Amino acid sequence: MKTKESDTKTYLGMPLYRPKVGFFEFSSCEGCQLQIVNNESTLLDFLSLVEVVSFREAMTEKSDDYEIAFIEGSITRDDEVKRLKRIRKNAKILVALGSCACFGGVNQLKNRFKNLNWVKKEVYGRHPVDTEPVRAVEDVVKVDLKIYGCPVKKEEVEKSVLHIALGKSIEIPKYPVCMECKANENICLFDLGELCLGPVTRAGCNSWCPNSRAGCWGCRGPADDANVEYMKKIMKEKGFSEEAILERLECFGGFADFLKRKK
Amino acid sequence: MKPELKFVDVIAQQQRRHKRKNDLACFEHTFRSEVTSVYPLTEMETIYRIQIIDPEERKRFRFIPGQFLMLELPGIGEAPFSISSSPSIHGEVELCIRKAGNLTNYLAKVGRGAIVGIRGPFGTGFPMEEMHGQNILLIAGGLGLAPLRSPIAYAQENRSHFREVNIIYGTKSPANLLFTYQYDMWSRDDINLHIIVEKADPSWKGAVGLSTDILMKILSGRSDDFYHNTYAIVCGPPVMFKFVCKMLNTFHIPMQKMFVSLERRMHCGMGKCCRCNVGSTYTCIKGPVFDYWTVMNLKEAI
Amino acid sequence: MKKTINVNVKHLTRVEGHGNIHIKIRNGKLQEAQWEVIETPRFFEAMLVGRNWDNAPLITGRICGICSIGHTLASIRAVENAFKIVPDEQTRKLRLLLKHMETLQSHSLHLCFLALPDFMNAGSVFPLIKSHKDVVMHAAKIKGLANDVCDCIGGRRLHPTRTVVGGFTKLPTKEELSAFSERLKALIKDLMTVAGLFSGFKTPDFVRETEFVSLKGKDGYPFIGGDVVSSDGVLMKERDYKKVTNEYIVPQSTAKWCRLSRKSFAVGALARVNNNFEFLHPAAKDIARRFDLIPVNHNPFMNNVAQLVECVHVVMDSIRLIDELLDSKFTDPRQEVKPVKGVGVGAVEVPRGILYHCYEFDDKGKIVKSDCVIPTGQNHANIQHDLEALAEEYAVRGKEDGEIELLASMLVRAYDPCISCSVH
Amino acid sequence: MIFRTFKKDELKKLVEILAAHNRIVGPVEAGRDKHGSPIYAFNEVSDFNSIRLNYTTTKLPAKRYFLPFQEDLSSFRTEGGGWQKIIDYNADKPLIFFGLHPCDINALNKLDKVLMHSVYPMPYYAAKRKNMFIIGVECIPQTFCFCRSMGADTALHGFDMFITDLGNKYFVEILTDTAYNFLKSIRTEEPEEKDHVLYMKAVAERNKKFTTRVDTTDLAKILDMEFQSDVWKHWGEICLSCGTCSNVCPTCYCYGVEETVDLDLKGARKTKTLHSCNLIDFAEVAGGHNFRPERHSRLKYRYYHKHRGFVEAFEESLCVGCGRCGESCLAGINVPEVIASVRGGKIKK
Ligand SMILES: Cc1cc2nc3c(=O)[nH]c(=O)nc-3n(C[C@H](O)[C@H](O)[C@H](O)COP(=O)(O)OP(=O)(O)OC[C@H]3O[C@@H](n4cnc5c(N)ncnc54)[C@H](O)[C@@H]3O)c2cc1C
Ligand code: SF4
Ligand code: SF4
Ligand code: SF4
Repeated sequence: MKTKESDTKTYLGMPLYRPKVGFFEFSSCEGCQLQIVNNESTLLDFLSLVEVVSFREAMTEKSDDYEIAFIEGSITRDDEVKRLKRIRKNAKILVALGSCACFGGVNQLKNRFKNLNWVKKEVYGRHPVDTEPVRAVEDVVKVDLKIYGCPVKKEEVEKSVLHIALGKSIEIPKYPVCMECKANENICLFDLGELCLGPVTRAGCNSWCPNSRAGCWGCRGPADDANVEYMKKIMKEKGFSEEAILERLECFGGFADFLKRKK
Repeated sequence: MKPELKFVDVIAQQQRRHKRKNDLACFEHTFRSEVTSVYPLTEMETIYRIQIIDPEERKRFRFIPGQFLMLELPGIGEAPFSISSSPSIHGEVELCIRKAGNLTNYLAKVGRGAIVGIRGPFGTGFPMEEMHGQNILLIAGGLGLAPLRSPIAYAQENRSHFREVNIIYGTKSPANLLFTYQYDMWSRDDINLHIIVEKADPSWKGAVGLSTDILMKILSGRSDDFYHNTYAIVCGPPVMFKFVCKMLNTFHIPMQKMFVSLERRMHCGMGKCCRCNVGSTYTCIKGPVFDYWTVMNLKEAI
Repeated sequence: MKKTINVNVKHLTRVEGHGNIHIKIRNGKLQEAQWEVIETPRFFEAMLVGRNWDNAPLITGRICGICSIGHTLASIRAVENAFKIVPDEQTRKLRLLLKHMETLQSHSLHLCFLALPDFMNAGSVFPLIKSHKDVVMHAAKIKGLANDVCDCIGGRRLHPTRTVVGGFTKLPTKEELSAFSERLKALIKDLMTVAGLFSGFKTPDFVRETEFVSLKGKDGYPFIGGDVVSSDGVLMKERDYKKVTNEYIVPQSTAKWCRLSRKSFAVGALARVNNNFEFLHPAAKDIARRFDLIPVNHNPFMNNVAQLVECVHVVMDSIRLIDELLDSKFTDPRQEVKPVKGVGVGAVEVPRGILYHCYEFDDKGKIVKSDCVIPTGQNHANIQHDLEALAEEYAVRGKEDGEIELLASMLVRAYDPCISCSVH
Repeated sequence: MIFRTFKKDELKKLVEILAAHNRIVGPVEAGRDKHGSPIYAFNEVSDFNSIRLNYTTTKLPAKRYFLPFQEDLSSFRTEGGGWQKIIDYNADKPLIFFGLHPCDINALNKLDKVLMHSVYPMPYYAAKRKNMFIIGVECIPQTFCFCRSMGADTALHGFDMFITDLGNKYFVEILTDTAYNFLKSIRTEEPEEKDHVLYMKAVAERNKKFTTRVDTTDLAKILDMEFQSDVWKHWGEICLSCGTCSNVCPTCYCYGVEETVDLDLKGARKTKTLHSCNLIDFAEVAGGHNFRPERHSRLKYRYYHKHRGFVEAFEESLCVGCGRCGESCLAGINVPEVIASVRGGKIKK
């Protein structure tokens, strides 16, 4: 959609940059894109900041003329690698949108099995299917910005886009979810006898899960300087099984480096 | 009587007070100001002249060299900057700003005529009057010349109050030199200006080395009278002022006569947010200008 | 008669996931009509193997962003059935309410943002924001309210956080619920406006007789659990779902296909309305009649209308559910879970049709085997056969490439396919 | 100070009368933990029966009412190149705090010193603080509190009235005329000599229950000497840098400021969010330099600020010994153990 009038938008007298954006999905549930369509109350303001030129889930027109490419999903097949590389060439800014794009998301759980053939057989029997170990977007091309979460928080996406339009830097919290959880005055999940990765997971979701009295599963990956090793020890001391702790840490792929380091 | 609490309006209450630092309303008081000129110094640094719009406020605005301001662009951010101009000009300041992050990069795009907000002045300054009748050493490294430019202006305007005045300015390379257009003017007022770069380029004809090299030359072989009656102001990166101050100390210049300006993260400028604390001293209130003795006693200062 | 027609749609837009349409007509004869699903498989069934039961709802919810609530509920039901947990009435009502709001959210997204542009000669909803602002605003309001209720009951609109095996981690407050009840009552007007708009559109006339499969209504319009019924007279237990779906693999698709009594069958809103018309809320029945949707209707394009009918039904039924919840005393939202060795199946009517989850557990509650059959997967074969028939019929009528391409795309879209979900 | 006593059932009457005309915040049960023990919190209450006067300690202090986790310092209307700044101190109604313990009252007194009685008083805090009417109650010492060591076990000022349970009646200390006038709406009596005896006994009973002690002698000096001590490394290794200790602390007030532009570009806001000195970016400056990159240096700083810096500035420490930080810390880092270790004590592994 092209509109001329908003090309003259300004902030504090400074002309605003109205980027052309494209949304592209790879192996994923498409939920992160949906989060953007799901922001009924702010959708119009959001759309006036950018020019959406490609968004297959919502529109028929498409174009290769975009400056920001939002990549949703992880990379699991060769044709995806090719498509992703082409998008990287066209885009000035490539954004990894959501946990799948940032770390492989739940999809990378299949990487647990050393034998990909077993995985294929479990689902498709003897029928041949094409698949590779799941990779995060940055394992294939350079990523300029990561927006974490499964799903992403629409406020974070909006803020990032606004900041690009304004020319303001984008800051994501470096501290863990606990900080937000306490600010929301939740009862700590550990007091309720439940597991929670809030102490090591990057904040920014406004402690979405603990607000619902559900422990954090670490979908946003580790906070800067996350003390994962000691947290594991704490969880074990609180009576949680090694397995349950591992299942959590490996669920969204964000803590893969910490799990590898241990082996 | 109904047992009902009455709302206490603190704004109405504080009207009675007049001392600015105790005035509740001063906390978020912003002087709406206009950027009246923008002059790029190097690729990274630009000098902005900023004038308070309201004439009354302009008249009342005073500061001492070494103090800083909080500069705000609504919605973009706010950050502390040393005032880099003469204290005798009221209601108009010059800030020398390096592109370093969010606000400063945005500022680089702002042109003449932009409306910005300033709060302050905050913090301690260099005790210029105390230095009257003494020798002064003004030593800057890199961007440290920005805060030093205000005491230099003071020394220039009050030249007769001081004995020997030496400016030592060192940078990485000639391309980093700030305020090159002012060097002649500074020298003219019987101020010894020494410039030194760490790495010369083919066009460079001046000295090459560290500012301590020059300092050594100036200090060696002087009389005790010189050492005892000398003040030093040192601005620059921590490593630099550490070495300079150590050297000054070996010549027995009293630590309480050496002044440095510290930089920390700041979100309020008024001793509330704690982000600037060194050990547990507020840089924004007890500093940014500290004498070297105090700095030595601060945990984690250097 | 047009002799040669080529339609090649790569990555059909305004649907969830990746699919292609190829139609080739030579000398007026259909040579090829193909519905191709090229989505990358993610292997959810393998991912779950070896993991603890509590992982299942959380992970399988990520099969699909649009119907993550449905997946979570089906998964929970499968686990609960395996562990012989019977949810109490409060939990059942809250789950149904949550389910309703997902249906409303998904149907309104499909109708007003994905399907609508086809009828208004637009490539997407974006230009309509300018030209038909009022319609878009009504639609956004419907979808927004549905999402707000999902936030409140499920914790968030997508990948819910409060729904767990055994119940809920946290309950909404009664104040929140009663506020939603008021907003839902006011929403009927918006729904009627949208209905009014759709009544002005011409539904392509195309009929191909098919078998419709859905859950069977007992004391109400069916959404969660129960028997499976088909318009061809098949009746099965939930746990025997494999006898209904009969999955098989075809070369052109990474999603598996299904069949029952004929070469293909259909699930979804139209199947539900066809099979359970009597259980619809009177207001929903009225809308159905206004659009001549009388069971059994065999025009796949009528799925759009069926969705509209269901929107009215779920809004009316949600108002009832909230009233009942408000009258009850809230009890502990969560039952204790004790893993039992065994197999459990959960069938849930999600927006696009019946969704089955099935898990086998060992005595510690670890998943030994898992299986998910997705509604769009059940529809793929039907889409393929519809496409063939449509292409043939319209080629005979002498339509142009462009028209056939649009009709074919609209046909696939009418199924509201969730392609990545069907591959998972 | 003026003293009174009143019968137990008068209390309900007092609360009900006050509730009819004012907003009341009090301790309530927010939930139960895995052992079935109640978890308390300060919340707005309208019904006397939901107040738990014999509560132990709330997990979080009543901080959100006087130092909200997040508040806008100002907002802007932006038009063209210009802008207007709008300042709101975010206080519009007085609040009655019913049931604060001495430690929480003392915490307010400490905050007053830095936020109201130092240079540049903070209007956002002052506006709320000046609109608090506080009814203190005596506490039941817990195993984790050490307020006695911090000199915060009794509140001498900073409240309007303070009640102590004497068995069949309440003993009330009245500090303000507002409180005096409020008490006119119930039946009170002049305390008799035997009430004084009972009061003294109740206080002595309570004092016997303090079990945890922290040796604060010369603490400021010892902290200075042990600045390089290895014990900090130990605590740094187990600290999660999650900020929980600051968030639950009634005296932590550090914050960060962020400016945001509204999505419609018509306005902007400057928002203050409480921060914690244990968070990684607390002392990070432009260009990425961090003055306290290691966990232990940040944790150490928290203790320095509280037990040394504040002492230097205000002659008392910035800790009331409520023990909340230690109770909430998943790594089990608590003030008594940390200070003991700095003083040369053994660290429990
Ligand atoms: C007393 C004092 C005087 C200063 N004088 C000058 C000067 O004359 N010229 C100049 O170019 N720079 C000066 N600085 C440094 C300047 O404040 C930072 O470069 C500036 O904050 C960077 O802001 P930003 O938004 O561009 O960067 P970002 O890194 O995006 O900063 C984000 C926030 O972090 C904080 N912050 C980051 N770095 C610093 C820092 N070094 N000091 C304080 N806060 C920081 C600020 O609050 C800022 O809002 C001074 C700093 C202090 C403390
Ligand atoms: S519930 Fe989780 S995020 Fe919240 S405080 Fe506890 S550990 Fe931290
Ligand atoms: S609480 Fe944890 S799992 Fe939940 S959204 Fe936040 S980061 Fe993700
Ligand atoms: S530091 Fe800990 S013990 Fe001291 S006041 Fe804060 S929370 Fe309470």
